[in-house]
Amino acid sequence: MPNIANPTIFLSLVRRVLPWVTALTVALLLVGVYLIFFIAPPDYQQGESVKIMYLHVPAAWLSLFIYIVMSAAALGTLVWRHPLADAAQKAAAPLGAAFTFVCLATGSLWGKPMWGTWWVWDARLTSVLVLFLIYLALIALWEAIEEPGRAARAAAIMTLVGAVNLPIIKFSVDWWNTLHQPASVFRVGGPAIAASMLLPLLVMALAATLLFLTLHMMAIRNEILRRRLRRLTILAAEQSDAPAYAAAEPAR
Amino acid sequence: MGGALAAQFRRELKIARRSGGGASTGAVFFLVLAAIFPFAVGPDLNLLARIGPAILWIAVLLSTLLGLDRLFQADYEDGSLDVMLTGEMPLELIVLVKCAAHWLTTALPLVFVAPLFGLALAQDGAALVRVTLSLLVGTPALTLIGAIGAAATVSLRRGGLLIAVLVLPLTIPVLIFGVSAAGAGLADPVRFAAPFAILCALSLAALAGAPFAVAAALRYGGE
Amino acid sequence: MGGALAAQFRRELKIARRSGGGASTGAVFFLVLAAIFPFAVGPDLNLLARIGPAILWIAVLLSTLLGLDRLFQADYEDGSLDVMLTGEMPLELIVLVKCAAHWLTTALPLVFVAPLFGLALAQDGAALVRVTLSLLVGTPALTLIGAIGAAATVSLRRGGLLIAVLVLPLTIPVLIFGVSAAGAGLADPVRFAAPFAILCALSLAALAGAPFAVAAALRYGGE
Amino acid sequence: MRLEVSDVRVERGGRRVLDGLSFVLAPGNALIVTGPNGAGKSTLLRALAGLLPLAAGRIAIVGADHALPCREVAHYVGHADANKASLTANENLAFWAASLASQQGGRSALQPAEALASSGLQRLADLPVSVLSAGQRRRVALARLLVASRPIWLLDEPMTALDAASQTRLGDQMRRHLDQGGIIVAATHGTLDLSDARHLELRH
Amino acid sequence: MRLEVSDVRVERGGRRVLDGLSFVLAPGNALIVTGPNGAGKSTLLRALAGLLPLAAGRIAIVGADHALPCREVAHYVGHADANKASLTANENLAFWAASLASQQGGRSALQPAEALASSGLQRLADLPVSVLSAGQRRRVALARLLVASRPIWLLDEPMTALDAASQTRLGDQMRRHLDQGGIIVAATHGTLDLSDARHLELRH
Ligand code: HEM
Ligand SMILES: Nc1ncnc2c1ncn2[C@@H]1O[C@H](COP(=O)(O)OP(=O)(O)OP(=O)(O)O)[C@@H](O)[C@H]1O
Ligand SMILES: Nc1ncnc2c1ncn2[C@@H]1O[C@H](COP(=O)(O)OP(=O)(O)OP(=O)(O)O)[C@@H](O)[C@H]1O
Ligand SMILES: [Mg+2]
Ligand SMILES: [Mg+2]
Repeated sequence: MPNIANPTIFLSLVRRVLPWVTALTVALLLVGVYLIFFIAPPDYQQGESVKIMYLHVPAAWLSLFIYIVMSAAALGTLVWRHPLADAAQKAAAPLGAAFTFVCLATGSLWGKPMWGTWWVWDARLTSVLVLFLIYLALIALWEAIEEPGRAARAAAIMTLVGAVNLPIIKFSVDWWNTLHQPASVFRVGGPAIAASMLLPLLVMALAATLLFLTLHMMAIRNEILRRRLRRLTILAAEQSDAPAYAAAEPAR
Repeated sequence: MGGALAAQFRRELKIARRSGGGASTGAVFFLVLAAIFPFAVGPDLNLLARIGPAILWIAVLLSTLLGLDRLFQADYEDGSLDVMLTGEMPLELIVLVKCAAHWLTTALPLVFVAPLFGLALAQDGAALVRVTLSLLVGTPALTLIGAIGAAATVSLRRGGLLIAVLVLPLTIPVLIFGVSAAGAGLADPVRFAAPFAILCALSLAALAGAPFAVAAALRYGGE
Repeated sequence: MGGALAAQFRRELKIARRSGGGASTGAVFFLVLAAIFPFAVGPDLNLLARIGPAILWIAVLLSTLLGLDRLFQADYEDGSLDVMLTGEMPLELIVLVKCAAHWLTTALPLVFVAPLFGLALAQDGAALVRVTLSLLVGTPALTLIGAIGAAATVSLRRGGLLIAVLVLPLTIPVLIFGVSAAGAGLADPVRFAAPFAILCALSLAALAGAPFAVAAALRYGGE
Repeated sequence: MRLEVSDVRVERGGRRVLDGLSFVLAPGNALIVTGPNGAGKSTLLRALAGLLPLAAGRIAIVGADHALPCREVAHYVGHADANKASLTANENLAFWAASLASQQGGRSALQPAEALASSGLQRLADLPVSVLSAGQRRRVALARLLVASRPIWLLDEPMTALDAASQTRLGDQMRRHLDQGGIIVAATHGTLDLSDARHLELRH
Repeated sequence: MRLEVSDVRVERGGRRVLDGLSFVLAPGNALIVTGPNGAGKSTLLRALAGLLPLAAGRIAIVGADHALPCREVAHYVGHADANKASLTANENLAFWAASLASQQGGRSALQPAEALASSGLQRLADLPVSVLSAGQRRRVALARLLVASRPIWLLDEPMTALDAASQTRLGDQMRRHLDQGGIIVAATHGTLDLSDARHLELRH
């Protein structure tokens, strides 16, 4: 099989695959929206606001999934030094932050009617918030270190350390939340989900995953091209710098 | 003259925007810091609602001051400061421009992020508006006073913490009036007007005085 | 081997003690920080008593993390790191020694200053003991986890803030268990034992894991 | 317009590094400062640039229509490059051109692009300085001399890290500056082949 | 014991800076690396010191009783001085002596005080490095070569900022090192008068 890790091969692969994936994503999204608004029943106690769930839950799932993808890429950077892994890492961070933010935003939009407040420091909500902050920190690291290779290695280590830490954080946040008297009578995860809700939910989850894959591929491609451009300019500059030297060089 | 100042201003913004500028770090630090507090004080919404303005203001205070360490140090280390001193532009003006650019790139974003996070701290609409306004007029004082500390420690390679130590005590007035202007609970606008006015006064005073202190500190530091 | 490590340890202590080492800065920062909270939240003693441990722990957390920026950066910039890498001593050990020295000179003082300040925050005797103990076993974890951030940002001049941003989320467990171990109010010792034990476990885990992450980050950063 | 230095004393860390130092430089004159490490070469240049206070004596520009501080008519190129790593060579020079541009006209200066070209850096102009090698950075710093025209050049070990080609290029630029009535004070450990340059040997 | 470099490739920022570079140095050999700015001199030295990973090829010490990584038998003196400004010259050297001291004995090294003396710094031994001048600092850095005896010296522009006396002194030290069967790889823009040294000219 072709070595997909080779950026050039990857680029050609993307060129061929991307249109199909994009089309599939759009299709699934349309189906999902149709199911949500015409098939799925309104919840008897939550009313129409339950429809937020179809955006909220997939976002929540993806926020974790993307971190896993990013950690895998981080391993690629450190162990195999693949430039492709670098790009995959860098491209994943903002996407992860975006999906996590959607989860937070929809969640609190949902929380307003449900709890009468935008936010409660519920265990699960809070750990999602921490995940969001970790994404932001990694983005800050990426843009703080100028030289791409070095940034990739630093980010990779912080990503993996974060991966090790996330379970500990989840555990301690739960502990913290149960320690104090429950913040609110409502808990996240409302009524048991009916089958008629489950189908659109799963469709939306799949659509969201594909959406991520599409955006990720695009971002990786752009990152690879950006790096190539940088490298080529520097290279060209030096080739042009050399003759100027050779001309004036004293004969040895 | 004007051209030189404009060039200086553009340069600062460019440096902040470029990869390596890390202008956003301050905003993220603010978010992380504000998010840390509930883990310490517990998830009690009433309590959080009560100390919310304090949390927001302290978070802004720290992320503003701690972000100042490179304000002059970078120019000092790479020799830019020496060359600027050989220019005809009065150092005071250069300082003013640098502070303005720094406020624009680091402090102003906080003013917009703070209310968002205020929601998580159970602040109601009125309180959010107050926090935002108080931060808007208060942060310039923080940046300018902080700049004095940054200039005094310009030749030391261990900036951030030391600047905060020097400057935090001086910023206590800003903090007090800022929090009491932002302080939710006091419904009537009068209680807001007074501290708010004082806050503006503090910022204007800093604007008038700080540049000279900064310039003096930089000149001595350069020797 | 042992000799080299000992020399390294002595060197770190010397640098910290010398003028410009600024080992005391962290402690002062802690004091200033803990002192401005009352100004922000207001002089309500009950409130202060309630959030006292939280304030102390947050102040310690910040002064520990923000003091880490020069831990490896100084050696990186003046080339010492390069030369150390050419030595026979495994970098992991050097890292461990440096962290130990740093903890000794910056974190340990806080452990002793904190209870003093606890008095000002209306903490009773039992609470003070708990705060001190929790800080004593918790701070090593902070230093070690923070060191990872310091190593990852070693090539950056503008370290401090970014380190805090990277590391603060990771230190949330330490903060949670630290505060609840220190947490005044819960009288019975059982409520203390559990978080305290977990705190020790966290520090040990950091001790076992962090040096490798740090060494890796430094090696990659040096390229 | 002459640069007059009359028995200047400079102290650093409480020690007299320079004492009773005097000289006069007329347009077209170059002064090459040599001496062992720690003799005070850099100190002298920083004092001329107005970056160090004088413990005694005076440094004056004589013959300018209105008395000027030396620092405002002098270029100072020290050990540090005074360029931002994240900005391109062009951006750095453009900034210095704008901020060092002098009111009282003087000879017309080069555009940043021209200055870089005449330092053999034309193709490097749009790269961030951070990816340049030691000598390339040094050349960007020296190009500053050309983008704002100032009569006095204060150069601290200008040849450091320059390759052969760049060294000859800098030599030519210095000679041209002198021919146009400029003044140069340069500290060096090597040799600067400036015809009829005066030499000042500092000792401890 | 020989230093064998067989077609080494080093990439920086994703670009090949060195490619297909090979040479062998036997005891007593010196290699002088020259080339324009940005040719890769510093890169080569850092790679030899094990501070940069090789994209291809290998660097090996052949003939040592048990195979050693080059970095453990080499002194690396780069652009940076690797000395703490707040410590005295003596303290800095003492630290390096302790931390670079090698297990497998080798020739006996000098004491820090002796090393400073033989670099003409005895009077400055107890001053904090921060008050030393550029060249004085450089000399403290170079004194590190003498306090721990290692067969291979990797020197990046060693003569920078040194005054005439110090340059000759360093020259003598390098020759002595070669006579004792040492190996030297030095990058320079100037000339190092090492008899029968080999030259490597790097191009872009
Ligand atoms: C900002 C606030 C919120 C955040 C960060 C949040 C976070 C999450 C996360 C991470 C999940 C996935 C958990 C899993 O699949 O195991 C989830 C699922 C879910 N959330 Fe939320 N949530 C928030 C607000 C809400 C609100 C207000 C409601 C409505 C009462 C809600 C209802 C649900 C439901 C029904 C599910 C799917 C069922 C389940 O997985 O338990 N969430 N939320
Ligand atoms: N920042 C400083 N504080 C105190 N003393 C200093 C400082 N910098 C230099 N000195 C002292 O001033 C003297 C002159 O230093 P200077 O840098 O001018 O020497 P130099 O001639 O430039 O030497 P070099 O050839 O090494 O550059 C030295 O003895 C040095 O110890
Ligand atoms: N940290 C880095 N990241 C990416 N590229 C770099 C880095 N440092 C140097 N380079 C590039 O590697 C090439 C070689 O640099 P190097 O410093 O080895 O040159 P050099 O021969 O030492 O030049 P000089 O004589 O100026 O010291 C240069 O083109 C430079 O642009
Ligand atoms: Mg000098
Ligand atoms: Mg070099």
